[in-house]
Amino acid sequence: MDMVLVLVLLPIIAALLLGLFPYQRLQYIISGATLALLSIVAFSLYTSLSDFTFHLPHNLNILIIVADVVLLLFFLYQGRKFNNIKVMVLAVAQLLLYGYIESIAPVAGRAEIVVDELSKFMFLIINGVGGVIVLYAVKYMEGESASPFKKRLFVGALLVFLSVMNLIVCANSILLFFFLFEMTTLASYLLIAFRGDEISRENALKALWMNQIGGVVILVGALIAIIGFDTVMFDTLLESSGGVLMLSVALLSMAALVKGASLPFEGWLLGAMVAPTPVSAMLHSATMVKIAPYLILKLSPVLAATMVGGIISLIGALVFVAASYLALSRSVFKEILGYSTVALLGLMMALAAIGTQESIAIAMVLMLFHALSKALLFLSAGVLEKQYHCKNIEEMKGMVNRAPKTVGFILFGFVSLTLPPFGLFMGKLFAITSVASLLNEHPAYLIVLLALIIGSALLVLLYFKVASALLSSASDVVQSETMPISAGFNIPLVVLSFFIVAGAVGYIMMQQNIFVILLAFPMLFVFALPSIIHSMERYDRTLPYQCGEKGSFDSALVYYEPSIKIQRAMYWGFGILFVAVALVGAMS
Amino acid sequence: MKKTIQIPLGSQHISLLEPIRFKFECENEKIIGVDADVGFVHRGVELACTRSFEFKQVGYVVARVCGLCAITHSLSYTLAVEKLLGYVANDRIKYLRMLMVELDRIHSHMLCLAHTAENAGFEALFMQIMGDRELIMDVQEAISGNRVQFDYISIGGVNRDLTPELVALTHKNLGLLSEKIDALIGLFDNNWSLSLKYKGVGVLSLEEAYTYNALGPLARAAGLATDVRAETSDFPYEALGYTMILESTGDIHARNFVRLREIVNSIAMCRNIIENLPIGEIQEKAKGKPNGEAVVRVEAPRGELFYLVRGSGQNMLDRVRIKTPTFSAIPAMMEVFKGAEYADAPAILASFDPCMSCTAK
Amino acid sequence: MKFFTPFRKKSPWVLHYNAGSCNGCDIEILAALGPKFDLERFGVINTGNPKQSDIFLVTGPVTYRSRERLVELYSQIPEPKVVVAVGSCTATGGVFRGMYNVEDGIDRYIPVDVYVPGCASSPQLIIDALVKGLEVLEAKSKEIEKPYKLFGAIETIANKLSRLNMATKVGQNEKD
Amino acid sequence: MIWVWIALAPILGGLVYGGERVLRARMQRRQGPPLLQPFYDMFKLLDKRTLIIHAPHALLALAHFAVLWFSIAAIFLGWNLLYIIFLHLFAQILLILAGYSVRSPYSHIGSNRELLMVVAYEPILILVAVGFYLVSGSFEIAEIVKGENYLLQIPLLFAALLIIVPIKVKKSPFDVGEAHQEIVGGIEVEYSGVFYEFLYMSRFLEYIFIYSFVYLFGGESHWLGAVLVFGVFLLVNLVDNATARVRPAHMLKIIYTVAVSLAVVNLLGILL
Amino acid sequence: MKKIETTLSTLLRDIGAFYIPKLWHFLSVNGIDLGEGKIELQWIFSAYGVKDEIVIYYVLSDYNTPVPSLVSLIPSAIMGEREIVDMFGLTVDGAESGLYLDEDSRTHPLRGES
Amino acid sequence: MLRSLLEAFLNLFRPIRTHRYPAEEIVLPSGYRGLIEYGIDACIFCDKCEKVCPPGAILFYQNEDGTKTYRYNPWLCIYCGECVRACPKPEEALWQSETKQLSALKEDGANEGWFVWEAACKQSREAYATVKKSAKIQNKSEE
Ligand code: SF4
Ligand code: SF4
Ligand code: SF4
Ligand code: SF4
Ligand code: SF4
Ligand code: SF4
Ligand code: SF4
Ligand code: SF4
Repeated sequence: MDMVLVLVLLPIIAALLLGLFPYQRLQYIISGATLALLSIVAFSLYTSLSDFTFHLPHNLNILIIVADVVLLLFFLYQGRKFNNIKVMVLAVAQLLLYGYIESIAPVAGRAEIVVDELSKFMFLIINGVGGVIVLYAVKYMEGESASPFKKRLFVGALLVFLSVMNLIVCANSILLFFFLFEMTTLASYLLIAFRGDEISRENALKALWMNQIGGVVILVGALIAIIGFDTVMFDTLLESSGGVLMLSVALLSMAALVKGASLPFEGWLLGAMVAPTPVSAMLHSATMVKIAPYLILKLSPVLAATMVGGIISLIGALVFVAASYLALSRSVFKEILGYSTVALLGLMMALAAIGTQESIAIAMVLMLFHALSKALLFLSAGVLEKQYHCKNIEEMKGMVNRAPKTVGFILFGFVSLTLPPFGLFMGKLFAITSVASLLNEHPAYLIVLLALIIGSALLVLLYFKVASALLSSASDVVQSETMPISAGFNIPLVVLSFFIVAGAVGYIMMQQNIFVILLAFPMLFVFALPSIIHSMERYDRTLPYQCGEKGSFDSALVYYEPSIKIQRAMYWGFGILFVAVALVGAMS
Repeated sequence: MKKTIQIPLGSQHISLLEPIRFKFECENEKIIGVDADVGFVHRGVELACTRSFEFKQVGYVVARVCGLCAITHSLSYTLAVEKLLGYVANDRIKYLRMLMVELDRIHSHMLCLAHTAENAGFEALFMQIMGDRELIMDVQEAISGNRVQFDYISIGGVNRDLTPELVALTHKNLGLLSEKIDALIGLFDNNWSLSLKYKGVGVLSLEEAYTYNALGPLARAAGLATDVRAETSDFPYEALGYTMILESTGDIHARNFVRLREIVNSIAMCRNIIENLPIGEIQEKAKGKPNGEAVVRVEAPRGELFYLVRGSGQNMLDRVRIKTPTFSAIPAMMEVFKGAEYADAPAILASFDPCMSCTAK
Repeated sequence: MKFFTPFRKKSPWVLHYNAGSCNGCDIEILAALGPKFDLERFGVINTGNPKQSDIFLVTGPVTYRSRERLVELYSQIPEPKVVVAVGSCTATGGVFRGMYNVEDGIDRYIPVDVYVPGCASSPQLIIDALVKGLEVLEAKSKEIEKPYKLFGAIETIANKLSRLNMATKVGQNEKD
Repeated sequence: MIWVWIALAPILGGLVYGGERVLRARMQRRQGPPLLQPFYDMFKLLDKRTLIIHAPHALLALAHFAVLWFSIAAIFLGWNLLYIIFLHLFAQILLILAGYSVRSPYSHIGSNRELLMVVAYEPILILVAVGFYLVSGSFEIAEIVKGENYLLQIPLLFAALLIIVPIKVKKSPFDVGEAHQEIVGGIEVEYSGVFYEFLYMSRFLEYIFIYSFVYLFGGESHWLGAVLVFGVFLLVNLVDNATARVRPAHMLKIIYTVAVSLAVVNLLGILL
Repeated sequence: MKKIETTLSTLLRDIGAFYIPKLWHFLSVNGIDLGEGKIELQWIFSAYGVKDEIVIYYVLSDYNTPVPSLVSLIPSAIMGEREIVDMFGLTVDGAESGLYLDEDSRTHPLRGES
Repeated sequence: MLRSLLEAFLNLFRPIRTHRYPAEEIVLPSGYRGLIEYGIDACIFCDKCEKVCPPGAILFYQNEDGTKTYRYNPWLCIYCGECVRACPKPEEALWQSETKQLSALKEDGANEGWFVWEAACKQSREAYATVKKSAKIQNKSEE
């Protein structure tokens, strides 16, 4: 329990320290130390065996209620200020619902905080990855055009956010969960709007109203739970059965779909890409959006083998394909990453909702490695953006000559997302195996299986399309200048890569499967390549074949744009499916 | 952000026999813009015909403007000079000249069909047509003494006569060939992959054919009824069973079909020619020096070939103007590429049967 | 290595380039690839790609505009290589000899190993020439062969042999 | 013994390729090259001076070949089918990266098309694997070859596999990735000498790879497997000689409609 | 064959009045060097479906006067115009040089030595 | 497509069309336009063939004693046969055979050597012309 307190409070303390001492060096030290401490704590927590629970002090509960109301009023104010009806309506709806629920909420019977296996696992992700991102953010913000205070505020906010995340993954009370959920919404709202220009503002508002839908459905879910089972605790809810249970759970999972930016809500996540890169990394791929699969995982004991669970895995699987496909039409690097995040979150939710032991384990593995790889990719994207001022993949052609290290990291990120022996690959591989084994139970899993297969293929297409842009370089003998990239950028990347490799190794060890180990063998070629390159001096260098002509060749990548009609059909379809979750929940 | 790929095709490319350079501006693989450079083969034949060669030699030189329809070049030139000399060839000469031109048309059309098939990735069909084409090459070799450059026509007549053995050989090979062509027609019509590749691809509409002055099989595939054989009276084509072949869709398939059916028509004409060959001299003296200006149009395999010859009573001519079919077809060609897939570009290109060597002279 | 040299003869891959011919010889090359003469029985593949070719089949007398392309393609063919000039006009300029835009035979620019006569040359002659060319090919070394004209030096850049500038125009190198 | 086979895989593939070239020539009524032609080509390529664009490009071909061979080894050793498919995917990706890593138009388009091809055939291969799994209860090849009657139980999957065989062996109508007349060989366009050699030999390995899948349908009966392989080999070559190359988009469409639905129908049939 | 004389200034008008795309096939632009810096330019048409019907509009001009472009009327005239630009060194607006000749090759081969 | 499939299959059992050329001679049709051959005994040195040849594949070297030496370049010749038609004594002095010229190697100087010859022939004529002229002048002055 002390350790959990550390996880929650340390980031806040660190944030305060940062606010107090405006020294660059100190910022590094603080964030570095925080990272180290948090990771160690999270890891030791993870290895500790027992679950434990505790109550929040009563005063704190009151404080939370007050804070919640203030928060919602703030949303209302923002909606008023920027004249956004949707935000206002949703904020008012939440206020009313929240007020009503608090008035009828049963006195907590069980502990508000429950730290179980899942929470510990989430601590690992949040603190490991989040810490690195904070470290990176310090360097990143140096180049930002904002007042020094605002910069510190930014880093501080990221730290505070870490503690929010740490708390949310062990919240047992739905109301507490709701509060923290709204806090994360707030965080994305503020951080997306950080740059303060028109687009940021617009996208922030979009994120706000979409996420508030999540808030509303959570509240409705809680209301139903109170009415049906007289509880606001997850664990009690999950233990009960019959009645309106499925509806309540369905509503809660809908919140997950929103947070996970499943179609048709992917808009807010993509809009979020205007935020500074650490924000994208932290909120929109590595940690915050992981709430979505986390929530489904939490609910999975109930969801497993039900219609609701089925429909959620269907949505997840289809999102996996659709988002991968949509990503193919994009050319902004961060947007591509965003879409692929949406896709993979869909996959994770699908697997979590299937709810067999195996698929849950796979979903968790996917979560961990996705967080690591995506953070790596986002941070590298940030480097390219900061140092080379290119956001669009068309501008990144031949980047390998100009920024070999960063491109190396990006490629490594892609490799870790797609190829053996890395976690994501393994995850997908096992996912196919496990879904295939489920086929005998219900043929409908065939859809999930198909989506899985096709989606993976599309993602491969996507990543290597981008990789291609980075790699396309002219002949060896044509020199191009590189730019030194400061250690502040590189160290976080190295740390992440280390985590990925270590994770892969650890995972392989865990599997204790000889084949898996052998699978790692081909990777040797890739790592051996650079060393051989130096011995290639005796071969003649020549120019590419251009039909006998001279002159440089310029090409864009390939874009697969679905027609407007298909897109619209897609959105409608997903919208209907989204509503169907609630309907199915109500019916069963 | 620019999202186009520039794909070069040529000047050296496996799908091209000749140097022509295209630069396709593509979105994904869809062509949105074309840039062509057609002048690689420019040798300066027009000037040489008036500076370095005497008018009697020029016939052999202009044959080397293009190896595919060398015979039409020498024919047009010879006709033009004969007009200036006031000489009219006798019927036997006319018939023999027509025979060679039609044989040449058959082999050229078959080559085009083969090349289009090859560029569509249908190697077996390429081999089949090339194999069948050898029948006609044998006939040509036997009649003229060479497979490609016939050097058969000279001012005042033709260089060789058609012996009875040759008549027999021609008859036999034409008979074999016409069976093969029937089989080919069935194949082109029914093969599923060919219809994916050919039908509705590379469409030149009738409107475009008029605007861009399309000619030859290109125009006839679009439904534009133009054929120099029907628009001149130098040769008695109608008497020998000439019919104009028209299609309407203007795609690769239609062009292939125009060619196939023209081959059938040409075979029939060749048979008529050798069956009704008039008796007469094959070489008569055409006296004098060319003086004045004459224009001649001849239907080459790819469309109308135009010669304008001006002389002033000397051994050297004043001007030999050669306007070749492909030269005129290029604007239409560029139009057709737009909107097509790059994957179809080589096949479309081959279906135009372009001839850069005559375009650039 | 000595062991491998005999195999050069068995797998001649050709690159065809038309440097301004009248097509007559080109269609004969095409006919030679066709079923009647079937060059593939000698192992010939028409690669269309200089980098994988051994035999450079050139037709045409080299027009002014194609000469750089000719040299560029030639320099992209890895040694050992053989150049076959197909047709009278390729060998000597033929009927185009002396025309203003013509360079009188490709051996003004690149070393020709086999000269094939004929206008148009015929598949038989092409096969003969190929057989002859293969003998030449077998005897060749792997040393770099330079084109005659339009020749930028073979440089080493950063210790690597570079052929990037082999086909630039005479004098152009100094300019840029 | 098995290691000998693994070592001989390229040679075996080379023979298949050589046989195919002869067969193709005969189908076109030509004489065609000698049976050992691929090996002559190989030795010839070793004897050429090598030109490269840049070192990573050249080396990726080598890596591609090695990983591909590794995946063949995995097949012979009877590993998990899914691993093998992904290993193969990995090999393919190395190749695609190689194609992209040079600024050459044809290489780029070739890579694009190669990617599309991967997207097209990968799902089918996995579905076939799933089919084997459903029938035999395992993804391990060692287990799968102990089963029988695959042809009766998953005939449509076999048909689906048949449709993608031309993609892998680069035959009409699906030889879009190589497409000599369009993109001069695609990815391989910038290779020469020894490095081209690796690509040339990896084609041999591709033959082994895809025909092993066909062979698996024979189950425990080696004879049936061999007959199937031979039949498919003949059929693929016949089709190659009877079709033109379709566009990449058409290829995707055909695979995703015809082949995928065949596979799905078959799987559903087993399950219901 | 009918030859109609016109002038460069009236060319566009004349041909505009004469040319009907569905009746006339535009053959070519042609130049004939007459020596002493004079050139005869010809625009040649033939009729669709009529025997031996050729109409030639011609202009006697010199090398310095710019030639009007017919591209607005007849898109395919661009080829012929580019050709006379290269071969005779005339100026035709909208027609670039470089169809046949490189910058550094001999200029205007068909132009008579004067 | 089924037709094509069937055809391809049947082709396996049909005889191949390939002519095994170098191993088996190809019979050229009679009248094949092959090499130009020359019979020095019948030639009257009228130079008609040289004048009429389009590419200039026939050259006569003017010997100092007034006779001429015939030069013919088969790699320049386009085999049009015009020289034979121009020759006043075809079949004896100049005729077209039915054989093909074989390809030349570098050593044969197919192109390089001919440049030398062209120059030499031109020079020989000029030299001969000047000799003649001076001889004439001499003759005149002697008169
Ligand atoms: S056969 Fe091959 S080499 Fe010959 S022209 Fe055609 S593509 Fe070029
Ligand atoms: S004209 Fe065209 S189709 Fe015919 S041989 Fe030449 S390039 Fe090929
Ligand atoms: S287009 Fe011209 S050069 Fe080509 S075949 Fe026809 S007439 Fe001859
Ligand atoms: S015949 Fe074969 S080698 Fe020749 S171009 Fe066609 S595919 Fe290539
Ligand atoms: S040698 Fe004769 S036929 Fe061959 S390309 Fe030259 S001119 Fe044409
Ligand atoms: S196109 Fe491909 S399959 Fe055909 S011959 Fe060339 S390399 Fe072989
Ligand atoms: S055949 Fe023709 S080219 Fe040859 S020497 Fe006689 S005239 Fe000259
Ligand atoms: S034309 Fe005949 S006779 Fe006169 S020089 Fe020539 S070969 Fe001798």
